[in-house]
Amino acid sequence: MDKRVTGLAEAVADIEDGVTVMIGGFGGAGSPIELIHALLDRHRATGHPRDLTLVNNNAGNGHLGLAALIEAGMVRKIICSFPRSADASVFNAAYRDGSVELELVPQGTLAERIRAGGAGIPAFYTPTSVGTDLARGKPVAEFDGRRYVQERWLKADVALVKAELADTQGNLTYRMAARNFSPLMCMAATQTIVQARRILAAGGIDPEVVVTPGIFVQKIVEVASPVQEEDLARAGAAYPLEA
Amino acid sequence: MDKRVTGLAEAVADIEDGVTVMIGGFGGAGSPIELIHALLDRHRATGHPRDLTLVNNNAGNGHLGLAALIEAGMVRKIICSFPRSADASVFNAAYRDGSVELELVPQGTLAERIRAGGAGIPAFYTPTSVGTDLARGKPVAEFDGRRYVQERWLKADVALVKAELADTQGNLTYRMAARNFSPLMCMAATQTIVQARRILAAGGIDPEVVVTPGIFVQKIVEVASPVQEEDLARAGAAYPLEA
Amino acid sequence: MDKLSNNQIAWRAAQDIADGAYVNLGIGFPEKVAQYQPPGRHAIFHTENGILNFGEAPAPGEEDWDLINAGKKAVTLRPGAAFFHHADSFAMVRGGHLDVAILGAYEVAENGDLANWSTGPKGVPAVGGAMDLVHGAKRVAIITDHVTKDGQPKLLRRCTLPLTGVGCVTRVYTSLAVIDIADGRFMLREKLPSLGLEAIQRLTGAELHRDGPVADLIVPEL
Amino acid sequence: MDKLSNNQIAWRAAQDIADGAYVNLGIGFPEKVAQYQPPGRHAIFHTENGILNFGEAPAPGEEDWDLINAGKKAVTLRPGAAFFHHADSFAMVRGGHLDVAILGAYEVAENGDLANWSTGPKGVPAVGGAMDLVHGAKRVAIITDHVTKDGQPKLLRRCTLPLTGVGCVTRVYTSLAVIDIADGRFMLREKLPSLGLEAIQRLTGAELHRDGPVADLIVPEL
Repeated sequence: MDKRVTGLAEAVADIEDGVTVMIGGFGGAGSPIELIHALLDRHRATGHPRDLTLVNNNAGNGHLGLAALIEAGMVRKIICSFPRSADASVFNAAYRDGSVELELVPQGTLAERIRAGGAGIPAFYTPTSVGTDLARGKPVAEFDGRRYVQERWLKADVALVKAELADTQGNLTYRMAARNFSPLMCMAATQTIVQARRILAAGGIDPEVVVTPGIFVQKIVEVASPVQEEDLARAGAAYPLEA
Repeated sequence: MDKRVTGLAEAVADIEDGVTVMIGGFGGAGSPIELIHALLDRHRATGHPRDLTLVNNNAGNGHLGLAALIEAGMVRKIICSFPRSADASVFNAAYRDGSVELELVPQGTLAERIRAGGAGIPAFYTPTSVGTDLARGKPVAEFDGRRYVQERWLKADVALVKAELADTQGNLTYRMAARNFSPLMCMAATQTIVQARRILAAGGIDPEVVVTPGIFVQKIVEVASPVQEEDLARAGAAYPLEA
Repeated sequence: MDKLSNNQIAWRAAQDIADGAYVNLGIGFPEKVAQYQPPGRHAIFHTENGILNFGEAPAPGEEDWDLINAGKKAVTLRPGAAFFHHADSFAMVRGGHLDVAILGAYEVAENGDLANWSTGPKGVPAVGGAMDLVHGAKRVAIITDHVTKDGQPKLLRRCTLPLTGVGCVTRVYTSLAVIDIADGRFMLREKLPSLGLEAIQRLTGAELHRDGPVADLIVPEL
Repeated sequence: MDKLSNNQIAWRAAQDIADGAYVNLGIGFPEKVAQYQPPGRHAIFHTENGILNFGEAPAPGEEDWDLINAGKKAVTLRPGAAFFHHADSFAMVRGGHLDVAILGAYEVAENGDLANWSTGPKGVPAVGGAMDLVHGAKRVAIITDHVTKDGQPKLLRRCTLPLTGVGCVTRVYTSLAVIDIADGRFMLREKLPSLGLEAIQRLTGAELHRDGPVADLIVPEL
């Protein structure tokens, strides 16, 4: 079972309007910028997809990646923990004019909700946010004399993820702190689309060091020299990138 | 911070009567047989610890490891998913005469309860066991039209775990399917005691391939040539082993 | 009476597993299904104790007891294998990532209920991963003799033994027939050509329905 | 008025971190605490985005933007570091495995409530990992100026801003004092020698209690 697709355009070709898309990364680390920009290219050519709900820790920086998706008008809602960044002007404007809805989730709760979505756990209790505005409207229960908030799983139609190594079966490794939310998002999405720096034959990754087993991955595309979003941002680049 | 202790006896010296002990392993794979037998040695010498609650997938095989703990009268209760084994006669007898209590937990629920204990999640919902005898007395709730059982976290005072490599800070790797419950138990126990085939200096394990980060580990002892419980059992060995 | 051997039942079940499918086989009899994959198809087998893409048993004497399946039998690895801990393993199960789980049964009911873990209050109970698998895999199929050793039906209106799962089974491969469960009814899809409809109905504890022709259940000698 | 610099507050907080402690430092000002570990002590620093045992910033030009902390600043690794995903990272946080989290504050109340994530409904809200940390770490300590830029107390009877956590703070290191929170009261432990009790009480929005001598808060020039 070879999960490779031939290119970035094919990788993102069947993402539909209105779907929920989880996007790996914490700031620039792990941001699958080539996949995101392929989605932007498709939108420029076809007007689709749009009305997306994005799930990420952040809400974009400068005029790249997530921020460029918002700027292109493709995004209806963002679920994240920290919409601030070095330059969050695109999100801030969209939030203020009401064109993008924000669901703010504590970072650990966001991670656990995504894991729960992948693990078939529809709800769990956490001490996080008890007694705060972010717990408003959520069930609260007491266990062993302490109060906890009930949180629901979070699933997605699609995950876009940046890996370091992949094999043809979809087993993945990541690079340093670029791992962050990606292994969880692979679990929680119906269709996980991965850009990997290198795709190896099955067996090319030691079974002991696989971080994401292939069962959680549907499509892989090789991006041999990925750019780092942070480098792009610091260089003042904006989507579309100069060729 | 060097977490090494000098020997097996020291490693298990402060396990008290009445505590809950999680023991890694699935059958023989991952069974920390040297740590368990050190605990048995201590009990032979001192009469302690006793009244233990054990958490493991199984309930012992032959007259080794878990089975030997039961046979020595050290065990009050076992929480497991599958008390059957090639020779479960020790557990079966203790269960039938009522000297050992059994809490039977579906295997995935057992794993998730232990993870929840380690992750600060006091309760979660699972579809597993809905409508069965094992859900009796547990709260049931409906999410998105489907019924789920509420399960509680499981924590322990002590975990006994067999690792392949450790470093002095307690970072661990495992060997093949000997991994099983051990990384979860390391998270869920107040005191995690590890036997490792080799203990390396800090930095001796690639940060990318650490399975259990050292924060979950309190004591490490090197057992350079561990025996495999399955090999012992097939050889008909019993505790105490011939020297 | 004419009936399929366990190998033949396993063979029939194997024909419905697609290339690349992620599959969990229950311990014991269901493990046989792995041997009968059609040529050119490669399912990826999952075992609860933390391996994806394991292969057949090693040669005698070559066993490594750290490399075992859920039945604690020695296995080997295939290219692309991965190890993971039990919580991740059951995330795969419970999270709906397995395409199919094939399990044995004491009883299956027309409402999809399954009893396969306990024969009642005497004896020592043991459940393993069965209750997780039946509510996790996208498709839960059963392989079983059509009747008990005493000739009593195992396919029933309602289970009499303690349940493993509620409304979870969608297909049953028996020694006599292939039967789907849909809308609370047994739908007969295939039967041994040598067996009449009444004969098979007599050996079944609930009504067998049809919504089209019943195909011949034809399997090779095994 | 005499007061500690941020570096000095960070130094004081660092003195209470034991050798081998697992520590999370909030982004911004609290990151300074790492620089002031007493000689011979080595805390192990955790960052929410999946690193344990990271070290100081690399030399300019040596940054690797896949190796960053929660504040998205470039860091380095120390021997014994480990990478892990976000769910494991917050298992460490929520599961009580961190010995101490040191955070900044807009307001701290005598009941241990903390407000440090939102200045109210205008502006774009952002929470990050703060709400997880305050109910996860074994000890939650705050470093802060004793008063706002406008000279208003930050230590209050009750927080007025949206809460980050309820009853979670146990010690506050300010520019003027070290104050414990116990049984719903501020307990003054240390204060600048140059400052009288009344002076510090005037700058505090709730009663300062004492259950023994108040030590001099003495820190080096930094």
